[in-house]
Amino acid sequence: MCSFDYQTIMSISIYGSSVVLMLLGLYAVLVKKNLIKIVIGLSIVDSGLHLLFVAVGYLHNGTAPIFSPEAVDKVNQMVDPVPQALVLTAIVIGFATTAVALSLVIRLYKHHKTARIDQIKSLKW
Amino acid sequence: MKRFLVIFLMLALGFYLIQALHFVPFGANRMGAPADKKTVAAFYLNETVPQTAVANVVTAIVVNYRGFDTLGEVTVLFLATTGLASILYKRRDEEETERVSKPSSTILQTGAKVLFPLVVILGVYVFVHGHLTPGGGFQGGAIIATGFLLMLIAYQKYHLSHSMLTWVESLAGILFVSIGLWGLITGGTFLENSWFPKGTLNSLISGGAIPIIYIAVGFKVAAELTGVLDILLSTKDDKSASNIQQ
Amino acid sequence: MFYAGIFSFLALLLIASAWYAIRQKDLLYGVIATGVVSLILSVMFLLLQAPDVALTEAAIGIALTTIAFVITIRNTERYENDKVESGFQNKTKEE
Amino acid sequence: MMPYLAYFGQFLILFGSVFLFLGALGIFRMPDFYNRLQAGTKASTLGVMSLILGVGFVEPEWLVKSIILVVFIGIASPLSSHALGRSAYKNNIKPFMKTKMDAYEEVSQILPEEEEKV
Repeated sequence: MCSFDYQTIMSISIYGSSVVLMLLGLYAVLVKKNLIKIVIGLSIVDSGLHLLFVAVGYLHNGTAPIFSPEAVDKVNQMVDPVPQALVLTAIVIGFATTAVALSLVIRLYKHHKTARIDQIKSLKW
Repeated sequence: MKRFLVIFLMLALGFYLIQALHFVPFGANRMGAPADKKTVAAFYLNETVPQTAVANVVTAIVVNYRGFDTLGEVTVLFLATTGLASILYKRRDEEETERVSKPSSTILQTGAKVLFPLVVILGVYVFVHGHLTPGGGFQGGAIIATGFLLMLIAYQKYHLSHSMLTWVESLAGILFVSIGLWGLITGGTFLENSWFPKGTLNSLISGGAIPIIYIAVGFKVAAELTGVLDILLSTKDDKSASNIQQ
Repeated sequence: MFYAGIFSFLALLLIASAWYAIRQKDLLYGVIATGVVSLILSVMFLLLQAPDVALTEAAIGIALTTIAFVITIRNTERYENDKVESGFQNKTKEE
Repeated sequence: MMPYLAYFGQFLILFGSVFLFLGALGIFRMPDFYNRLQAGTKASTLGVMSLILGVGFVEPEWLVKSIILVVFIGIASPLSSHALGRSAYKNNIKPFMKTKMDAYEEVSQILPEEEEKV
């Protein structure tokens, strides 16, 4: 079916691992009952998405998009800088959302004395 | 039952994701020849050095071409800090603010005192050289916040002046917006930096206003992340929580 | 071919640590496993020629996110109890 | 003169990687937490320090930065291992049963609880 050459192994490992990370995180978000586990799942979804973005921008045998004094004219070999800039902002935003979610978890725990979502029945807090 | 439903959903989603990614070969040239300037990435790669004289293309995109994006992101960070403080609000006059962490040993305190300036200098180095080497405001700000985290953990009564954090953050934000508005007045677009001398490529003073903006972003991010960690660490320990821990 | 071996090994390690982070009942171990996920991810970013992203992931993903999770676990509970009945019993015992 | 410095740097890199390997082996072989801690931090501290110094000798432009890094690691790594061991002791993790002496117990009985100084 498919011969295991360089291209196939690389695409299977990178794309496959990012897709599996996203699915694992989504599984944790949907199935788990503990609130901290849900936040862990959200951060794992974030990680998989970042890996997918950077992998789409990769160029075979490319170099990082930084001009050094020796290689000013290496434009043809540089990887795509746009997904890197997007992911750079996405990581920082991911930390901010994670911190806000964790503070909500702390607040809910202080009020209900439990961190399981099926035991938190009242909507007031 | 629910678990099997979720696993079925996962399988379907994974199938469609893999089918979509099957047509994106890994490592293939998706930009075309950059000299043609047909794609966005080729435009950035070709025009960064003549227009801005910045060696790091990612810095040029983050600060200059997509400067609005960065401004919005810094605003999101500020809003996250504010939301965190309002969620975990605790009245100051109720009692002395006490940390979650336990008192640490003398060795850790002395070592933290030695290591803290080194960590802060590393962060400042990273965001001052953001236009030449990998790094920049976000990374440097995060490293400085890590240094403050070390002090907050080692010393239980380490006092962070909140008015100082507020001042640093506000002044950095005002600097960023005012440079952008000055570009709007003189050049016609927000964050236009043609009014500033460019300098030569690969030297410390190059890139016009880009290093100044990135330094401002670094100070702002450092103040915000330090504020987040300080608020998270100074939430009071309930008795029930400590009972479960023991 | 050398890079293909490194990448497949790192991908296996990544998936294994994410699986461990989700399956583990002790939440502190799970949080450390998410830190390991971030560490491997930052090495992969470096190999994918994205040093800026690798530096950001190393500073924020490994240090700050992990410490935020640890502080939250310190403030709430450490073990995830799966059964509904045992959870209610624990609650009644406390009260 | 220059090639000898490069050879010395490569020898240092080899030396450091051997010590890193021994540290990783010690984590598998040692019986309890404290032995693993000292295998994983002492050996790998020496390994990482000599490896970074070797890189600095091979590339003479990076020598100053690598010396700064060696100083940083020389402070930070013992500090982190001290914090790990102390918190493990405070959380009542028992040492290996063949351990003959527990010096910290005697010291902590004599000394009062450590007061923090700001």
